Amino acid sequence: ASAEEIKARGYITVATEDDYTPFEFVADGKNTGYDNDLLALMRKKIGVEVKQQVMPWSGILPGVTTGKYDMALSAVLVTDERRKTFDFASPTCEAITFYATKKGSSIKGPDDLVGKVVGAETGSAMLTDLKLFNEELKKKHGGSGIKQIVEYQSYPEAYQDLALGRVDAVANTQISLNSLVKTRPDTFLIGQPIGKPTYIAWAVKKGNTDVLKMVDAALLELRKSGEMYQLQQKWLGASYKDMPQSVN
Amino acid sequence: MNAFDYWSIVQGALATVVLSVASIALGIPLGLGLALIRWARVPFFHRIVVAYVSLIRSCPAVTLTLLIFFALPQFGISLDPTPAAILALTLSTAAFNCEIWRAALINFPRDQYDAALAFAMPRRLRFRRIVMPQIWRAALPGLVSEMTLQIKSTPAVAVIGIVEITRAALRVGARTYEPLPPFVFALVLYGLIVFVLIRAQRVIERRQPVEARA
Amino acid sequence: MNTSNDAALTMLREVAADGTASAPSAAAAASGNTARPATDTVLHLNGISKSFGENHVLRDVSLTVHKGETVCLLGPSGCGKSTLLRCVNWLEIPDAGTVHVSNRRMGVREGSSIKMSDAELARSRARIGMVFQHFALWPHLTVLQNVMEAPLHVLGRPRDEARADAERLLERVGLAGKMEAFPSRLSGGQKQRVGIARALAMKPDILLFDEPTSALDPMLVGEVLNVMHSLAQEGATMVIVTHEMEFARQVASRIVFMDAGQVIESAPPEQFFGAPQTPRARQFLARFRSPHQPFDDTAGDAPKLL
Amino acid sequence: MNTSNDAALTMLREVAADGTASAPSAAAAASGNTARPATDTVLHLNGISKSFGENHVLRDVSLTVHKGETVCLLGPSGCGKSTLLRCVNWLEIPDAGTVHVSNRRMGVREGSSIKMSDAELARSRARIGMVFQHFALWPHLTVLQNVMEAPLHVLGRPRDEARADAERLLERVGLAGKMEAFPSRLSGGQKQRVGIARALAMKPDILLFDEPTSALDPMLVGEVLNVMHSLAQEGATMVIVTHEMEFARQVASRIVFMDAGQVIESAPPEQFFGAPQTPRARQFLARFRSPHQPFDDTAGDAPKLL
Amino acid sequence: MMEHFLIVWQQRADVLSGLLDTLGLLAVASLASLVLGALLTSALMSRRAAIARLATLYVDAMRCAPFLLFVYLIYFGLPTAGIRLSNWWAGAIALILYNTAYMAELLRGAWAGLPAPMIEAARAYGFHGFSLVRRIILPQVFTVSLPMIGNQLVQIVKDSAFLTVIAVGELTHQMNGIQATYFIPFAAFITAVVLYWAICLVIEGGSGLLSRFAEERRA
Ligand SMILES: Nc1ncnc2c1ncn2[C@@H]1O[C@H](COP(=O)(O)OP(=O)(O)OP(=O)(O)O)[C@@H](O)[C@H]1O
Ligand SMILES: Nc1ncnc2c1ncn2[C@@H]1O[C@H](COP(=O)(O)OP(=O)(O)OP(=O)(O)O)[C@@H](O)[C@H]1O
Ligand SMILES: [Mg+2]
Ligand SMILES: [Mg+2]
Repeated sequence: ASAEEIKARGYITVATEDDYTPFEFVADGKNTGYDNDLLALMRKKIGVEVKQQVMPWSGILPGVTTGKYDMALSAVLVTDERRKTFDFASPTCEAITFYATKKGSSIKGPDDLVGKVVGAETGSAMLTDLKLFNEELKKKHGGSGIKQIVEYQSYPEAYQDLALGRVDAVANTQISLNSLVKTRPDTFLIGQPIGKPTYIAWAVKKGNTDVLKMVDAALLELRKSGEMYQLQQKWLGASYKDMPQSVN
Repeated sequence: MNAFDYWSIVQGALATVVLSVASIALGIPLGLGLALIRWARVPFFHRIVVAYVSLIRSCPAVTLTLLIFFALPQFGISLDPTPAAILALTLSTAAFNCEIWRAALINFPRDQYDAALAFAMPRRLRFRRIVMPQIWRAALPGLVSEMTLQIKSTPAVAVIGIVEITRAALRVGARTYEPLPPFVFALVLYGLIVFVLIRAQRVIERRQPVEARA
Repeated sequence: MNTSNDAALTMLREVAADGTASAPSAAAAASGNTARPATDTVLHLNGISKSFGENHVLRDVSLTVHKGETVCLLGPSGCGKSTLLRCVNWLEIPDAGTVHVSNRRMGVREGSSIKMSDAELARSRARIGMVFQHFALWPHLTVLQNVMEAPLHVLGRPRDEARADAERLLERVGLAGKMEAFPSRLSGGQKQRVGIARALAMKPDILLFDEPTSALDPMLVGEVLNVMHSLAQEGATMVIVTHEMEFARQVASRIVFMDAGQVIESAPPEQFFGAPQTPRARQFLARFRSPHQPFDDTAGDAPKLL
Repeated sequence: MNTSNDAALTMLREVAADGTASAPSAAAAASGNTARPATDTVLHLNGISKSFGENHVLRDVSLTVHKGETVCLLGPSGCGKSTLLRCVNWLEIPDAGTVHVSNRRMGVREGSSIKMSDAELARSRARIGMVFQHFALWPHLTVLQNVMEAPLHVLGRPRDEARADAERLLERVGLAGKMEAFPSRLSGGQKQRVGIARALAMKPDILLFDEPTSALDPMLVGEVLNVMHSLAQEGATMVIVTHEMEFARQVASRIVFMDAGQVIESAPPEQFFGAPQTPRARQFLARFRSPHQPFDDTAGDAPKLL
Repeated sequence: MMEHFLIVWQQRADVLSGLLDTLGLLAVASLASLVLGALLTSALMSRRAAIARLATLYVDAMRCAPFLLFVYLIYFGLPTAGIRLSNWWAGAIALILYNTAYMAELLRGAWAGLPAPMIEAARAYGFHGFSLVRRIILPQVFTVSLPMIGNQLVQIVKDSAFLTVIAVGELTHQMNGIQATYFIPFAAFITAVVLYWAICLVIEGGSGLLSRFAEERRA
């Protein structure tokens, strides 16, 4: 929506996930997590009302591309493929794709993934990273790489399969995996990075610059005041102070 | 799983029931209307109904929901998740109900209908006094089993942000990383709802005097 | 709804008055239709033809039934008897020909060629009572409700009047004890007697019976034929399709014999059974007299069954 | 499967041999059962009783049928005729009494009181041919397959033999042209003739007919009765439940009249039809002679139907 | 919009593999559930009360459980019980077990509706036990229930779409992958709908043809 439209109706609509700890999830019936806390702070700065719709990941990006929502207020990894369709707000954190294993696994380093079964989410940036990493592995090990990449609709099933031994490792961002290991330290173990550092940011439909401007202004203010870094510390266990202002 | 998790799944069950009841209440008469259009071979419209039923029958509910939620705005109709979900569920159940009603209409004994004609009943009266009281009884088992299927297909509307039983259970699993317990609890709730429905059908059938059946 | 029902009722009474007065009614006089039959004619079929696809089921059938006549329609299976009856009340629409019931044109608006609407057809049909081979009672209604249904909702008669009438009729056909029973609890003979009471409750000008006893156990045929016999004696106008030769001989005022979609003979029963005029009628009657000659062997040395 | 079929077949042949030899068979001699009937007895019922709940349908019925006899079982509707036939081949299990078919006890193991297993029962039933009121053909099989089915899969006869037999029988009942047709394509009379051929194909010791013509159009009754007439002339042993009095008079070697679950009279047809001994038989026959006396009014001033 | 469908076309290898997977699941699940359903129906109709009750319990349990949750239960629950299956087979087995109950229920309806005299005739001619069921009852049950079996096959196709949650690479899974990678929800889902429709039209056509064949074999 353009600036005038937003003025006229007095609100923007955003879509948020409900099962992506620690960014956004539901606890005791309330939407909580890093992104939800950020939203609470942003509401004070942005000057228009923000209407939030909570839904599964599979509905989020289609909702933005079709114009149902102004922005995906969700942990969207910034990739080249996505830049073709979306514009991103100022990033909210940094991410690197890691793998995690079951405790006691024989996988001690990235090279041990050769001949193993690894899971990741369909259409995710982590899957893209995993596929690139697999190419490298193949080069390095004379054609032999990961035995099979299993694509999941969402991560809880992948973690469950890891626990049951159907997959040997799961690829996800270090932030998500840290949260996993913190909750079930007796079952899971975080491994090492298999991708390049990238950013996580909120996404709008390509060309929707008016919304982007409003949101960016608020986000940069939160950075300046340090409130964003406090929230990162609280939810993600680290603060990322060297992020660029724009990742588009 | 803590007490609140159980409670949240129960709330999901409430949403499931509300959505199902709404779509069933709309879908049964709508299905009857569609069936009558086909039965009476209303020109042009009966072809549309045939295509509609065939398409909906083969379209997975998730896909239908996504299309309604995300495609309609392009034609200027933007629906909130709840009405969109009810619309999707109604469209789908109406197609199935149409087939059930139609089967009941087709199997309606020809000579009873002839008797209604011979006894000078005009169309509305024929339908209201002779056909309807019998076909609804013939259709009831089919309608109820479609209702159970309908209730079981409500998880499809979770994709547009409706939190029904299955979604509520998934949320719990996503937080605790232990999906099995909430699923089992969800199964129990579904079982209860469907069981109540099946019992209701039995009660309704039993209240019909047996001898009143053809 | 109510107004049209009242109209139908009024019409019905007018017609009834017509019949007894036996003078041309105002309505009949007002119409310029020259093919109009005489006034004591209850049913007049003229040149009825009907095909189902390639199958010419009725070929130019004409038939007149006068007030108080009992016409028995005989003929081999498939010759078109049922179809003819169904053409009378437009359950089957003839391809050609006209039907008049109590001097009113059936199916087509008087003095025009416009088809009747559903409501007009219903009003015309109210003057014709029909009894079906397989009873066609409505299973969701009790016996009493079956009989009251059409008088109440089609003719719009007051409930207590319709009820009193239905009870009287059911008593008369020997079913006083079964009024609250559902049809599924009745024997075939009882069902068919309900079917007759149901037809009578409409006070029709003419009664049509399509093989009313052929779905019945032989032991139960008598009870239905008895009721029909009474009706004939009381002067009801009836057209009866039947295979009960003995009954037809006793009760009919006229036998109409059909074959291959045509009326072949029409004669008083004594004449028809005593001296049938056509070879086809003779052949038909012969089969009924002795249905089981020894099995017709083509050769003496035919293989044995055992 | 095969071995038990072979056993059944062997048994069948033995029995057939028994019958023709008309001397006490080894099996019969070996058994010490004193109630054992004479050797030309094909069916022997002794003291059969059967109730459905409170309804005593059969009360101590005994009946003996000798080889070559045609017994017609008459009686009013509901008197238990069908139930009696069904007791013969244990489709209904009698509460008391014994059934012997070709000198073998039905339903209970010889010389003991142990119930037969399903397989033993099946073997016993294979010796009894049954023809049903509503034909009960198997709709998924062609006419030829219907006739071959049981000989092939129950008796385990070789296919070409069974086929030749079936073709011969179908030809004999006048259905040579319909062998590949499905039952749904046949008229009622044709269906029942297939039913008879199917029963004959088992080469049974006795044939049971339960109202074989009462579901037929009157015009088609003759063709079925003709076949049965031929069978009687060829010396088949048959028990026929029927309402066709004329047929019974011509064909029966004995009439058995039942009422209220009991055998009331058993006599040659001339005697039964000419001079029935019991009032109930007289009453029964009277209803058939003139089934439609005028409706039996209780009072002269009974309300009119019209 | 056109370019979106072009993207789908470029991914046709994935679409085809999804389609084949769905067809494979359909073939396995329909054959197995028909055979098992026929057996279960015999149990439902058994004269031994204990067997009939047990079979009824199974059918009712399946009727009460939503397929999605049942899939999760099979997929995550069986390993807990020491049974480990690949995703595809776990999905196929869930489809089979679930639809067996529905097949059995619809066959039971047809069986119960068979005219009793036809079965009695078979008993009277010496059929019993398994040969009675196989030669006389089941052929009639199948001819009568053909259209309903067709409906159930359509249901299997739709159920198979749920298997995406346990990472079975069937049609919905592939289309969802394409959708999420290239952000073309419409083109992807419309393609899916059209393909599903095509499968179902083939099923309907087939069952229509068979019905015509069965027509004269019905009572
Ligand atoms: N609705 C219909 N569609 C096609 N053909 C029909 C229809 N109704 C009747 N027929 C055909 O018309 C012919 C005459 O049928 P009709 O029922 O009038 O005969 P019928 O004289 O009453 O015979 P029956 O004594 O067996 O009742 C038959 O060949 C029948 O197959
Ligand atoms: N399976 C059953 N359960 C309960 N009652 C039955 C059953 N079969 C028959 N009866 C009852 O047993 C009685 C005798 O029935 P049956 O069929 O033997 O009479 P029928 O002499 O053959 O009569 P019809 O001439 O009408 O065929 C009837 O009262 C009937 O209602
Ligand atoms: Mg007829
Ligand atoms: Mg009987």
